Amino acid sequence: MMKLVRGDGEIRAVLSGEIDHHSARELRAELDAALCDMAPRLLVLDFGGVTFMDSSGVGLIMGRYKLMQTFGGEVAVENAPPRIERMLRLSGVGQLAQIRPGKGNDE
Amino acid sequence: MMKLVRGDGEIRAVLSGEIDHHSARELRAELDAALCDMAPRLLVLDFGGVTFMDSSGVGLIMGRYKLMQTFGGEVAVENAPPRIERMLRLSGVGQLAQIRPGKGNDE
Amino acid sequence: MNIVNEARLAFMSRSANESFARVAVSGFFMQLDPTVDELTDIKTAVSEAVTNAIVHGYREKNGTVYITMRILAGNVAYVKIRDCGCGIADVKKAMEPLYTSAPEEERAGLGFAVMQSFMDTVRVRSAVGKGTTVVMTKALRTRADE
Amino acid sequence: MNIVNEARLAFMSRSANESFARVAVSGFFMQLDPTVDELTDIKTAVSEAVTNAIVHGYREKNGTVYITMRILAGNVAYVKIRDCGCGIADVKKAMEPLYTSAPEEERAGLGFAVMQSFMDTVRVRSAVGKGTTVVMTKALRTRADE
Ligand SMILES: Nc1ncnc2c1ncn2[C@@H]1O[C@H](COP(=O)(O)OP(=O)(O)O)[C@@H](O)[C@H]1O
Ligand SMILES: Nc1ncnc2c1ncn2[C@@H]1O[C@H](COP(=O)(O)OP(=O)(O)O)[C@@H](O)[C@H]1O
Repeated sequence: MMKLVRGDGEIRAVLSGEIDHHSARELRAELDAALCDMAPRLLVLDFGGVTFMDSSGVGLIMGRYKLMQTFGGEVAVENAPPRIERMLRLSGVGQLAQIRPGKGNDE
Repeated sequence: MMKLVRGDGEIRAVLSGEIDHHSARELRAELDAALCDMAPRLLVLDFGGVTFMDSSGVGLIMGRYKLMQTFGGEVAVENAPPRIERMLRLSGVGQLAQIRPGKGNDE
Repeated sequence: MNIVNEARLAFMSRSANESFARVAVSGFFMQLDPTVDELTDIKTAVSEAVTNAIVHGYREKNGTVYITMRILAGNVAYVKIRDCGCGIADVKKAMEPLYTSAPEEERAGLGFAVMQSFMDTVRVRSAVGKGTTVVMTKALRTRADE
Repeated sequence: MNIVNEARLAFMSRSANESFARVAVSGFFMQLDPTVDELTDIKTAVSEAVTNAIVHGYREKNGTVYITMRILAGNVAYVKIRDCGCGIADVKKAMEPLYTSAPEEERAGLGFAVMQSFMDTVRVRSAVGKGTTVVMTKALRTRADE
Protein backbone atom coordinates (compact mmCIF):
# COMPACT_ATOMS: atom_id res chain seq x y z
CA MET A 1 0.00 0.00 0.00
CA MET A 2 1.17 3.48 -0.77
CA LYS A 3 -0.02 7.04 -0.35
CA LEU A 4 1.65 9.68 -2.51
CA VAL A 5 1.96 13.21 -1.17
CA ARG A 6 3.14 15.78 -3.74
CA GLY A 7 5.02 18.76 -2.34
CA ASP A 8 7.11 21.53 -3.90
CA GLY A 9 9.53 19.66 -6.17
CA GLU A 10 9.18 16.66 -3.90
CA ILE A 11 7.16 13.48 -3.72
CA ARG A 12 6.67 11.64 -0.45
CA ALA A 13 5.61 8.01 -0.79
CA VAL A 14 4.15 6.71 2.47
CA LEU A 15 4.50 2.93 2.28
CA SER A 16 2.68 0.44 4.44
CA GLY A 17 2.12 -3.30 4.73
CA GLU A 18 4.45 -5.92 3.32
CA ILE A 19 7.06 -5.25 0.64
CA ASP A 20 7.99 -8.34 -1.34
CA HIS A 21 8.56 -9.07 -5.03
CA HIS A 22 4.81 -9.12 -5.64
CA SER A 23 3.94 -5.84 -3.98
CA ALA A 24 7.19 -4.12 -5.07
CA ARG A 25 6.15 -4.60 -8.66
CA GLU A 26 2.87 -2.80 -8.06
CA LEU A 27 4.54 -0.02 -6.06
CA ARG A 28 7.14 0.44 -8.78
CA ALA A 29 4.54 0.93 -11.53
CA GLU A 30 2.54 3.45 -9.50
CA LEU A 31 5.60 5.34 -8.27
CA ASP A 32 7.24 5.58 -11.66
CA ALA A 33 4.11 6.99 -13.24
CA ALA A 34 4.09 9.78 -10.65
CA LEU A 35 7.86 10.36 -10.88
CA CYS A 36 7.88 10.60 -14.66
CA ASP A 37 4.92 12.93 -14.53
CA MET A 38 6.44 15.36 -12.04
CA ALA A 39 10.20 14.78 -12.27
CA PRO A 40 10.72 15.96 -8.68
CA ARG A 41 14.06 16.94 -7.17
CA LEU A 42 13.48 14.65 -4.19
CA LEU A 43 11.68 11.37 -3.59
CA VAL A 44 11.11 10.53 0.06
CA LEU A 45 10.24 6.89 0.75
CA ASP A 46 8.57 6.72 4.15
CA PHE A 47 8.88 3.15 5.48
CA GLY A 48 7.15 3.94 8.80
CA GLY A 49 4.20 1.63 8.14
CA VAL A 50 6.09 -1.24 6.53
CA THR A 51 5.56 -4.46 8.50
CA PHE A 52 7.70 -6.81 6.39
CA MET A 53 10.37 -6.35 3.77
CA ASP A 54 12.65 -8.73 1.93
CA SER A 55 15.44 -7.82 -0.52
CA SER A 56 12.82 -6.76 -3.07
CA GLY A 57 12.56 -3.55 -1.04
CA VAL A 58 16.25 -2.90 -1.63
CA GLY A 59 15.71 -3.43 -5.35
CA LEU A 60 12.80 -1.00 -5.23
CA ILE A 61 15.00 1.74 -3.74
CA MET A 62 17.87 1.02 -6.17
CA GLY A 63 15.51 1.20 -9.13
CA ARG A 64 13.98 4.51 -8.02
CA TYR A 65 17.50 5.89 -7.44
CA LYS A 66 18.35 5.10 -11.05
CA LEU A 67 15.19 6.73 -12.33
CA MET A 68 15.66 9.83 -10.15
CA GLN A 69 19.22 10.14 -11.46
CA THR A 70 17.87 10.66 -14.95
CA PHE A 71 16.18 13.86 -13.66
CA GLY A 72 19.16 14.77 -11.46
CA GLY A 73 16.97 14.08 -8.40
CA GLU A 74 17.67 12.36 -5.09
CA VAL A 75 16.13 9.65 -2.95
CA ALA A 76 15.75 9.63 0.83
CA VAL A 77 14.44 6.85 3.05
CA GLU A 78 12.68 7.81 6.27
CA ASN A 79 11.22 6.13 9.33
CA ALA A 80 12.45 2.64 8.52
CA PRO A 81 11.71 0.32 11.46
CA PRO A 82 14.92 -1.02 13.08
CA ARG A 83 14.90 -4.38 11.29
CA ILE A 84 14.39 -2.82 7.89
CA GLU A 85 16.97 -0.11 8.54
CA ARG A 86 19.45 -2.88 9.37
CA MET A 87 18.76 -4.59 6.05
CA LEU A 88 19.14 -1.31 4.17
CA ARG A 89 22.48 -0.56 5.83
CA LEU A 90 23.78 -4.10 5.21
CA SER A 91 22.80 -3.89 1.55
CA GLY A 92 24.86 -0.78 0.93
CA VAL A 93 21.85 1.00 -0.55
CA GLY A 94 22.70 3.84 1.84
CA GLN A 95 25.31 4.91 -0.70
CA LEU A 96 22.56 5.64 -3.19
CA ALA A 97 19.75 6.89 -1.00
CA GLN A 98 20.05 8.95 2.13
CA ILE A 99 18.82 6.85 5.05
CA ARG A 100 17.43 9.29 7.60
CA PRO A 101 17.42 7.95 11.13
CA GLY A 102 13.94 6.56 11.80
CA LYS A 103 11.63 8.10 14.32
CA GLY A 104 10.57 4.49 14.80
CA ASN A 105 7.05 3.44 14.05
CA ASP A 106 5.83 2.46 17.45
CA GLU A 107 4.55 5.74 18.79
CA MET B 1 -5.14 -20.26 27.44
CA MET B 2 -7.09 -20.20 30.67
CA LYS B 3 -7.07 -18.41 33.98
CA LEU B 4 -8.94 -20.05 36.84
CA VAL B 5 -10.49 -17.85 39.51
CA ARG B 6 -11.80 -19.72 42.55
CA GLY B 7 -14.67 -18.08 44.42
CA ASP B 8 -17.12 -19.24 47.07
CA GLY B 9 -18.42 -22.56 45.70
CA GLU B 10 -17.70 -21.30 42.23
CA ILE B 11 -14.93 -21.55 39.65
CA ARG B 12 -14.62 -18.99 36.89
CA ALA B 13 -12.52 -20.09 33.92
CA VAL B 14 -11.44 -17.12 31.84
CA LEU B 15 -10.66 -18.53 28.40
CA SER B 16 -8.66 -16.82 25.69
CA GLY B 17 -7.15 -17.53 22.30
CA GLU B 18 -8.34 -20.27 19.98
CA ILE B 19 -10.46 -23.23 21.04
CA ASP B 20 -10.07 -26.22 18.76
CA HIS B 21 -9.69 -29.96 19.33
CA HIS B 22 -6.02 -29.51 20.24
CA SER B 23 -6.46 -26.74 22.79
CA ALA B 24 -9.78 -28.10 24.10
CA ARG B 25 -7.96 -31.24 25.20
CA GLU B 26 -5.52 -29.22 27.26
CA LEU B 27 -8.24 -27.02 28.72
CA ARG B 28 -10.28 -30.09 29.63
CA ALA B 29 -7.44 -31.72 31.59
CA GLU B 30 -6.66 -28.55 33.51
CA LEU B 31 -10.30 -27.71 34.20
CA ASP B 32 -11.26 -31.18 35.35
CA ALA B 33 -8.39 -31.32 37.81
CA ALA B 34 -9.67 -28.11 39.42
CA LEU B 35 -13.33 -29.18 39.28
CA CYS B 36 -12.68 -32.58 40.88
CA ASP B 37 -10.56 -30.92 43.52
CA MET B 38 -13.16 -28.33 44.54
CA ALA B 39 -16.48 -29.77 43.36
CA PRO B 40 -18.01 -26.29 43.01
CA ARG B 41 -21.72 -25.55 42.70
CA LEU B 42 -21.11 -23.37 39.65
CA LEU B 43 -18.63 -23.33 36.81
CA VAL B 44 -18.56 -20.10 34.84
CA LEU B 45 -16.87 -20.32 31.45
CA ASP B 46 -15.92 -16.82 30.36
CA PHE B 47 -15.47 -16.76 26.57
CA GLY B 48 -14.71 -13.03 26.42
CA GLY B 49 -11.15 -13.51 25.14
CA VAL B 50 -11.81 -16.37 22.74
CA THR B 51 -10.80 -15.40 19.19
CA PHE B 52 -11.74 -18.64 17.41
CA MET B 53 -13.87 -21.64 18.26
CA ASP B 54 -14.99 -24.67 16.31
CA SER B 55 -17.38 -27.39 17.48
CA SER B 56 -14.72 -28.67 19.89
CA GLY B 57 -15.77 -25.77 22.12
CA VAL B 58 -19.31 -27.13 22.21
CA GLY B 59 -17.91 -30.54 23.19
CA LEU B 60 -15.91 -28.88 25.93
CA ILE B 61 -19.03 -27.30 27.44
CA MET B 62 -21.04 -30.53 27.11
CA GLY B 63 -18.30 -32.51 28.81
CA ARG B 64 -18.02 -30.08 31.72
CA TYR B 65 -21.80 -30.12 32.06
CA LYS B 66 -21.69 -33.90 32.50
CA LEU B 67 -18.93 -33.68 35.08
CA MET B 68 -20.66 -30.88 37.02
CA GLN B 69 -23.84 -32.97 37.07
CA THR B 70 -22.03 -35.61 39.09
CA PHE B 71 -21.59 -32.99 41.87
CA GLY B 72 -25.05 -31.55 41.28
CA GLY B 73 -23.42 -28.36 39.98
CA GLU B 74 -24.24 -26.06 37.08
CA VAL B 75 -22.45 -24.51 34.14
CA ALA B 76 -22.83 -20.98 32.81
CA VAL B 77 -21.26 -19.41 29.74
CA GLU B 78 -20.49 -15.70 29.80
CA ASN B 79 -19.25 -13.02 27.44
CA ALA B 80 -19.27 -15.16 24.30
CA PRO B 81 -18.50 -12.98 21.26
CA PRO B 82 -21.47 -12.82 18.84
CA ARG B 83 -20.14 -15.45 16.42
CA ILE B 84 -19.45 -17.93 19.18
CA GLU B 85 -22.74 -17.24 20.92
CA ARG B 86 -24.47 -18.01 17.61
CA MET B 87 -22.70 -21.37 17.39
CA LEU B 88 -23.62 -22.19 20.99
CA ARG B 89 -27.30 -21.37 20.41
CA LEU B 90 -27.40 -23.38 17.17
CA SER B 91 -25.82 -26.38 18.87
CA GLY B 92 -28.50 -26.57 21.53
CA VAL B 93 -25.89 -26.55 24.28
CA GLY B 94 -27.95 -23.74 25.83
CA GLN B 95 -30.21 -26.46 27.21
CA LEU B 96 -27.33 -27.74 29.33
CA ALA B 97 -25.47 -24.58 30.21
CA GLN B 98 -26.96 -21.19 30.90
CA ILE B 99 -25.77 -18.81 28.18
CA ARG B 100 -25.64 -15.38 29.74
CA PRO B 101 -25.94 -12.55 27.25
CA GLY B 102 -22.42 -11.40 26.39
CA LYS B 103 -21.21 -7.97 27.32
CA GLY B 104 -19.29 -8.38 24.07
CA ASN B 105 -15.52 -8.41 24.07
CA ASP B 106 -14.82 -5.26 22.15
CA GLU B 107 -14.83 -2.66 24.88
CA MET C 1 -13.95 -25.20 -13.25
CA ASN C 2 -11.54 -22.43 -14.06
CA ILE C 3 -8.64 -22.61 -11.58
CA VAL C 4 -7.14 -19.19 -10.94
CA ASN C 5 -4.70 -20.31 -8.26
CA GLU C 6 -3.96 -23.52 -6.41
CA ALA C 7 -1.94 -24.67 -3.44
CA ARG C 8 -1.63 -28.07 -1.85
CA LEU C 9 -0.75 -28.94 1.69
CA ALA C 10 0.18 -32.25 3.33
CA PHE C 11 0.90 -32.63 7.01
CA MET C 12 1.21 -35.17 9.80
CA SER C 13 -2.02 -36.01 11.60
CA ARG C 14 -1.06 -34.30 14.84
CA SER C 15 -3.53 -32.09 16.62
CA ALA C 16 -0.94 -29.29 16.75
CA ASN C 17 -1.39 -29.01 12.99
CA GLU C 18 -5.05 -28.05 13.27
CA SER C 19 -4.15 -24.42 13.87
CA PHE C 20 -1.47 -24.61 11.18
CA ALA C 21 -4.06 -25.77 8.66
CA ARG C 22 -6.30 -22.83 9.54
CA VAL C 23 -3.47 -20.33 9.19
CA ALA C 24 -2.31 -21.77 5.87
CA VAL C 25 -5.79 -21.88 4.40
CA SER C 26 -6.62 -18.34 5.45
CA GLY C 27 -3.22 -17.17 4.14
CA PHE C 28 -4.13 -18.58 0.76
CA PHE C 29 -7.63 -17.09 0.56
CA MET C 30 -6.42 -13.66 1.69
CA GLN C 31 -5.83 -13.07 -2.01
CA LEU C 32 -9.59 -12.92 -2.47
CA ASP C 33 -9.70 -10.01 -0.03
CA PRO C 34 -12.42 -11.73 2.01
CA THR C 35 -14.34 -10.14 4.85
CA VAL C 36 -13.33 -11.20 8.36
CA ASP C 37 -16.55 -13.20 8.64
CA GLU C 38 -16.03 -15.01 5.34
CA LEU C 39 -12.50 -15.95 6.35
CA THR C 40 -13.66 -17.17 9.76
CA ASP C 41 -16.37 -19.26 8.11
CA ILE C 42 -13.76 -21.00 5.95
CA LYS C 43 -11.33 -21.42 8.86
CA THR C 44 -14.03 -22.97 11.01
CA ALA C 45 -15.17 -25.40 8.31
CA VAL C 46 -11.55 -26.41 7.60
CA SER C 47 -10.89 -26.86 11.30
CA GLU C 48 -13.82 -29.29 11.52
CA ALA C 49 -12.76 -31.35 8.52
CA VAL C 50 -9.09 -31.49 9.55
CA THR C 51 -10.03 -32.46 13.10
CA ASN C 52 -12.24 -35.22 11.72
CA ALA C 53 -9.37 -36.58 9.63
CA ILE C 54 -7.07 -36.63 12.66
CA VAL C 55 -9.56 -37.83 15.28
CA HIS C 56 -11.81 -40.15 13.28
CA GLY C 57 -9.95 -40.93 10.06
CA TYR C 58 -6.60 -41.76 11.64
CA ARG C 59 -7.88 -42.26 15.21
CA GLU C 60 -4.98 -40.15 16.44
CA LYS C 61 -2.48 -42.54 14.84
CA ASN C 62 0.18 -41.55 12.32
CA GLY C 63 -1.13 -40.50 8.96
CA THR C 64 -1.08 -37.65 6.50
CA VAL C 65 -3.81 -35.09 5.96
CA TYR C 66 -4.03 -33.54 2.47
CA ILE C 67 -5.57 -30.19 1.66
CA THR C 68 -6.07 -28.72 -1.80
CA MET C 69 -7.04 -25.05 -1.95
CA ARG C 70 -8.18 -23.35 -5.10
CA ILE C 71 -9.42 -20.03 -6.19
CA LEU C 72 -12.00 -20.58 -8.90
CA ALA C 73 -13.19 -18.01 -11.41
CA GLY C 74 -15.90 -15.81 -9.91
CA ASN C 75 -14.28 -15.33 -6.49
CA VAL C 76 -15.02 -18.86 -5.33
CA ALA C 77 -12.97 -20.49 -2.58
CA TYR C 78 -12.57 -24.27 -2.99
CA VAL C 79 -11.06 -26.53 -0.29
CA LYS C 80 -10.60 -30.27 -0.39
CA ILE C 81 -9.58 -32.12 2.79
CA ARG C 82 -8.56 -35.73 2.33
CA ASP C 83 -7.35 -38.54 4.58
CA CYS C 84 -6.39 -42.15 3.92
CA GLY C 85 -7.89 -43.28 7.20
CA CYS C 86 -10.65 -45.66 8.23
CA GLY C 87 -13.41 -44.17 6.08
CA ILE C 88 -17.11 -43.77 6.88
CA ALA C 89 -19.56 -46.66 6.41
CA ASP C 90 -22.73 -44.55 6.38
CA VAL C 91 -22.05 -40.99 5.24
CA LYS C 92 -25.68 -39.96 5.46
CA LYS C 93 -25.90 -40.96 9.11
CA ALA C 94 -22.49 -39.44 9.87
CA MET C 95 -23.71 -36.10 8.57
CA GLU C 96 -26.73 -35.97 10.85
CA PRO C 97 -26.37 -33.18 13.41
CA LEU C 98 -25.35 -34.46 16.86
CA TYR C 99 -24.32 -37.87 15.55
CA THR C 100 -20.83 -38.77 16.71
CA SER C 101 -18.97 -42.05 17.00
CA ALA C 102 -16.59 -40.55 19.55
CA PRO C 103 -18.55 -39.07 22.46
CA GLU C 104 -15.77 -40.18 24.82
CA GLU C 105 -13.50 -37.80 22.94
CA GLU C 106 -16.07 -35.09 23.67
CA ARG C 107 -16.90 -34.64 20.01
CA ALA C 108 -20.23 -32.85 19.76
CA GLY C 109 -21.37 -34.43 16.51
CA LEU C 110 -21.59 -31.01 14.91
CA GLY C 111 -18.60 -31.01 12.55
CA PHE C 112 -20.52 -31.65 9.35
CA ALA C 113 -23.36 -29.36 10.47
CA VAL C 114 -20.87 -26.54 10.97
CA MET C 115 -19.28 -27.16 7.57
CA GLN C 116 -22.69 -27.07 5.94
CA SER C 117 -23.82 -23.93 7.68
CA PHE C 118 -20.61 -21.99 6.97
CA MET C 119 -19.89 -23.07 3.39
CA ASP C 120 -22.06 -22.98 0.26
CA THR C 121 -21.50 -26.59 -0.77
CA VAL C 122 -20.14 -29.63 1.11
CA ARG C 123 -19.55 -32.95 -0.66
CA VAL C 124 -18.31 -36.03 1.17
CA ARG C 125 -16.87 -39.13 -0.48
CA SER C 126 -15.69 -42.00 1.67
CA ALA C 127 -14.75 -45.65 1.42
CA VAL C 128 -14.26 -47.89 4.43
CA GLY C 129 -10.60 -48.74 4.86
CA LYS C 130 -9.61 -46.27 2.15
CA GLY C 131 -10.32 -42.84 3.51
CA THR C 132 -12.50 -39.77 3.31
CA THR C 133 -12.58 -36.68 1.10
CA VAL C 134 -14.53 -33.55 1.90
CA VAL C 135 -14.88 -30.88 -0.80
CA MET C 136 -16.28 -27.50 0.14
CA THR C 137 -16.84 -24.30 -1.79
CA LYS C 138 -17.89 -20.81 -0.86
CA ALA C 139 -18.49 -17.87 -3.18
CA LEU C 140 -17.11 -14.70 -1.63
CA ARG C 141 -18.73 -11.35 -2.05
CA THR C 142 -16.48 -9.20 -4.20
CA ARG C 143 -15.30 -6.17 -2.34
CA ALA C 144 -12.89 -5.07 -5.04
CA ASP C 145 -14.46 -3.50 -8.12
CA GLU C 146 -13.38 -6.21 -10.53
CA MET D 1 17.59 -36.12 12.01
CA ASN D 2 14.70 -36.68 14.34
CA ILE D 3 11.53 -35.28 12.72
CA VAL D 4 9.05 -34.08 15.32
CA ASN D 5 6.54 -32.66 12.85
CA GLU D 6 6.38 -32.16 9.10
CA ALA D 7 4.22 -30.36 6.57
CA ARG D 8 4.57 -30.03 2.84
CA LEU D 9 3.28 -27.32 0.58
CA ALA D 10 3.02 -27.08 -3.19
CA PHE D 11 1.73 -24.05 -5.02
CA MET D 12 1.61 -22.37 -8.40
CA SER D 13 4.53 -20.09 -9.20
CA ARG D 14 2.52 -16.89 -9.01
CA SER D 15 3.89 -13.90 -7.18
CA ALA D 16 0.65 -13.63 -5.18
CA ASN D 17 1.73 -16.86 -3.47
CA GLU D 18 4.86 -15.30 -1.98
CA SER D 19 2.88 -13.90 0.94
CA PHE D 20 0.92 -17.14 1.22
CA ALA D 21 4.18 -19.08 1.59
CA ARG D 22 5.30 -16.77 4.38
CA VAL D 23 2.01 -17.09 6.23
CA ALA D 24 1.97 -20.89 5.90
CA VAL D 25 5.56 -21.30 7.03
CA SER D 26 5.14 -19.04 10.02
CA GLY D 27 1.89 -20.79 10.89
CA PHE D 28 3.78 -24.07 11.02
CA PHE D 29 6.69 -22.83 13.13
CA MET D 30 4.38 -21.07 15.61
CA GLN D 31 4.37 -24.43 17.38
CA LEU D 32 7.95 -23.77 18.41
CA ASP D 33 6.79 -20.62 20.21
CA PRO D 34 9.42 -18.53 18.43
CA THR D 35 10.22 -14.92 19.20
CA VAL D 36 8.88 -12.34 16.75
CA ASP D 37 12.42 -11.80 15.46
CA GLU D 38 13.07 -15.51 14.91
CA LEU D 39 9.83 -15.84 13.00
CA THR D 40 10.59 -12.78 10.88
CA ASP D 41 14.04 -14.19 10.10
CA ILE D 42 12.49 -17.40 8.80
CA LYS D 43 9.77 -15.56 6.89
CA THR D 44 12.32 -13.31 5.22
CA ALA D 45 14.58 -16.19 4.20
CA VAL D 46 11.60 -18.15 2.83
CA SER D 47 10.37 -15.09 0.96
CA GLU D 48 13.78 -14.83 -0.77
CA ALA D 49 13.93 -18.48 -1.77
CA VAL D 50 10.33 -18.60 -2.98
CA THR D 51 10.78 -15.40 -4.98
CA ASN D 52 13.90 -16.89 -6.57
CA ALA D 53 11.99 -20.01 -7.59
CA ILE D 54 9.25 -17.89 -9.19
CA VAL D 55 11.42 -15.18 -10.76
CA HIS D 56 14.57 -17.09 -11.70
CA GLY D 57 13.66 -20.77 -11.60
CA TYR D 58 10.43 -20.52 -13.56
CA ARG D 59 11.08 -17.07 -15.11
CA GLU D 60 7.54 -16.11 -14.16
CA LYS D 61 6.15 -18.99 -16.26
CA ASN D 62 3.87 -21.73 -14.95
CA GLY D 63 5.46 -24.10 -12.51
CA THR D 64 5.09 -25.50 -9.03
CA VAL D 65 7.05 -24.45 -5.96
CA TYR D 66 7.50 -27.10 -3.24
CA ILE D 67 8.16 -26.38 0.41
CA THR D 68 8.90 -28.95 3.10
CA MET D 69 8.84 -27.70 6.68
CA ARG D 70 10.05 -29.74 9.59
CA ILE D 71 10.50 -29.38 13.26
CA LEU D 72 13.61 -31.29 14.25
CA ALA D 73 14.51 -32.45 17.74
CA GLY D 74 16.17 -29.67 19.71
CA ASN D 75 13.84 -26.87 18.60
CA VAL D 76 15.28 -26.68 15.10
CA ALA D 77 13.28 -25.23 12.21
CA TYR D 78 14.02 -26.86 8.85
CA VAL D 79 12.71 -25.52 5.51
CA LYS D 80 13.32 -26.88 2.05
CA ILE D 81 12.26 -24.82 -0.99
CA ARG D 82 12.40 -26.63 -4.31
CA ASP D 83 11.61 -25.76 -7.92
CA CYS D 84 11.83 -27.74 -11.16
CA GLY D 85 12.93 -24.67 -13.07
CA CYS D 86 15.98 -23.68 -15.10
CA GLY D 87 18.59 -24.42 -12.44
CA ILE D 88 21.81 -22.54 -11.64
CA ALA D 89 25.00 -23.16 -13.62
CA ASP D 90 27.41 -21.68 -11.08
CA VAL D 91 26.00 -21.83 -7.57
CA LYS D 92 29.10 -20.29 -5.99
CA LYS D 93 28.86 -17.21 -8.18
CA ALA D 94 25.08 -17.00 -7.74
CA MET D 95 25.56 -16.84 -3.98
CA GLU D 96 27.92 -13.87 -4.10
CA PRO D 97 26.29 -10.81 -2.58
CA LEU D 98 25.01 -8.33 -5.19
CA TYR D 99 25.26 -10.84 -8.02
CA THR D 100 22.00 -11.03 -9.94
CA SER D 101 21.11 -12.29 -13.38
CA ALA D 102 17.95 -10.17 -13.40
CA PRO D 103 18.84 -6.53 -12.77
CA GLU D 104 16.07 -5.47 -15.17
CA GLU D 105 13.64 -7.13 -12.75
CA GLU D 106 15.14 -4.90 -10.05
CA ARG D 107 16.51 -7.85 -8.15
CA ALA D 108 19.20 -6.62 -5.77
CA GLY D 109 21.34 -9.75 -5.81
CA LEU D 110 20.89 -10.10 -2.06
CA GLY D 111 18.56 -13.08 -1.79
CA PHE D 112 21.17 -15.66 -0.82
CA ALA D 113 22.97 -13.15 1.39
CA VAL D 114 19.75 -12.53 3.31
CA MET D 115 19.08 -16.27 3.67
CA GLN D 116 22.60 -16.77 5.01
CA SER D 117 22.43 -13.91 7.46
CA PHE D 118 19.01 -14.86 8.87
CA MET D 119 19.33 -18.65 9.03
CA ASP D 120 21.95 -20.88 10.67
CA THR D 121 22.63 -23.06 7.65
CA VAL D 122 21.83 -22.66 3.94
CA ARG D 123 22.54 -25.44 1.43
CA VAL D 124 21.88 -25.05 -2.28
CA ARG D 125 21.72 -27.91 -4.78
CA SER D 126 20.97 -27.15 -8.40
CA ALA D 127 21.18 -28.75 -11.82
CA VAL D 128 20.76 -26.83 -15.05
CA GLY D 129 17.45 -27.70 -16.68
CA LYS D 130 16.36 -29.72 -13.66
CA GLY D 131 15.82 -27.22 -10.87
CA THR D 132 17.06 -25.87 -7.58
CA THR D 133 16.70 -26.92 -3.96
CA VAL D 134 17.50 -24.68 -1.01
CA VAL D 135 17.62 -26.25 2.47
CA MET D 136 17.81 -23.98 5.48
CA THR D 137 17.82 -24.60 9.21
CA LYS D 138 17.64 -22.40 12.25
CA ALA D 139 17.84 -23.44 15.88
CA LEU D 140 15.38 -21.45 17.95
CA ARG D 141 16.05 -20.36 21.49
CA THR D 142 13.70 -22.29 23.75
CA ARG D 143 11.37 -19.99 25.61
CA ALA D 144 9.25 -22.74 27.05
CA ASP D 145 10.81 -24.70 29.91
CA GLU D 146 11.02 -27.98 28.08
N1 LIG E 1 -12.53 -38.11 8.13
C1 LIG E 1 -13.33 -39.02 8.75
N2 LIG E 1 -12.94 -40.31 8.82
C2 LIG E 1 -13.73 -41.23 9.44
N3 LIG E 1 -14.91 -40.91 10.02
C3 LIG E 1 -15.35 -39.65 9.98
C4 LIG E 1 -14.57 -38.64 9.35
N4 LIG E 1 -15.24 -37.48 9.46
C5 LIG E 1 -16.38 -37.76 10.12
N5 LIG E 1 -16.45 -39.06 10.44
C6 LIG E 1 -17.56 -39.74 11.15
O1 LIG E 1 -18.69 -38.89 11.11
C7 LIG E 1 -19.13 -38.60 12.44
C8 LIG E 1 -19.74 -37.23 12.51
O2 LIG E 1 -18.77 -36.25 12.23
P1 LIG E 1 -18.99 -34.75 12.74
O3 LIG E 1 -20.34 -34.27 12.30
O4 LIG E 1 -17.84 -33.95 12.28
O5 LIG E 1 -19.03 -34.84 14.31
P2 LIG E 1 -17.86 -35.17 15.35
O6 LIG E 1 -16.54 -34.94 14.70
O7 LIG E 1 -18.11 -34.22 16.46
O8 LIG E 1 -18.03 -36.60 15.75
C9 LIG E 1 -17.89 -38.78 13.29
O9 LIG E 1 -18.21 -39.02 14.64
C10 LIG E 1 -17.25 -39.99 12.61
O10 LIG E 1 -17.86 -41.18 12.99
N1 LIG F 1 15.70 -20.98 -7.84
C1 LIG F 1 16.59 -20.46 -8.73
N2 LIG F 1 16.59 -20.89 -10.01
C2 LIG F 1 17.45 -20.38 -10.91
N3 LIG F 1 18.36 -19.43 -10.62
C3 LIG F 1 18.41 -18.97 -9.37
C4 LIG F 1 17.53 -19.45 -8.35
N4 LIG F 1 17.84 -18.82 -7.21
C5 LIG F 1 18.84 -17.98 -7.48
N5 LIG F 1 19.21 -18.06 -8.77
C6 LIG F 1 20.29 -17.31 -9.43
O1 LIG F 1 21.13 -16.76 -8.43
C7 LIG F 1 21.19 -15.35 -8.55
C8 LIG F 1 21.37 -14.70 -7.20
O2 LIG F 1 20.24 -14.92 -6.40
P1 LIG F 1 19.94 -13.96 -5.17
O3 LIG F 1 21.16 -13.83 -4.32
O4 LIG F 1 18.72 -14.46 -4.52
O5 LIG F 1 19.69 -12.53 -5.83
P2 LIG F 1 18.47 -12.02 -6.73
O6 LIG F 1 17.31 -12.91 -6.55
O7 LIG F 1 18.21 -10.64 -6.22
O8 LIG F 1 18.95 -12.04 -8.14
C9 LIG F 1 19.92 -14.96 -9.28
O9 LIG F 1 20.02 -13.72 -9.92
C10 LIG F 1 19.77 -16.13 -10.25
O10 LIG F 1 20.61 -15.98 -11.35
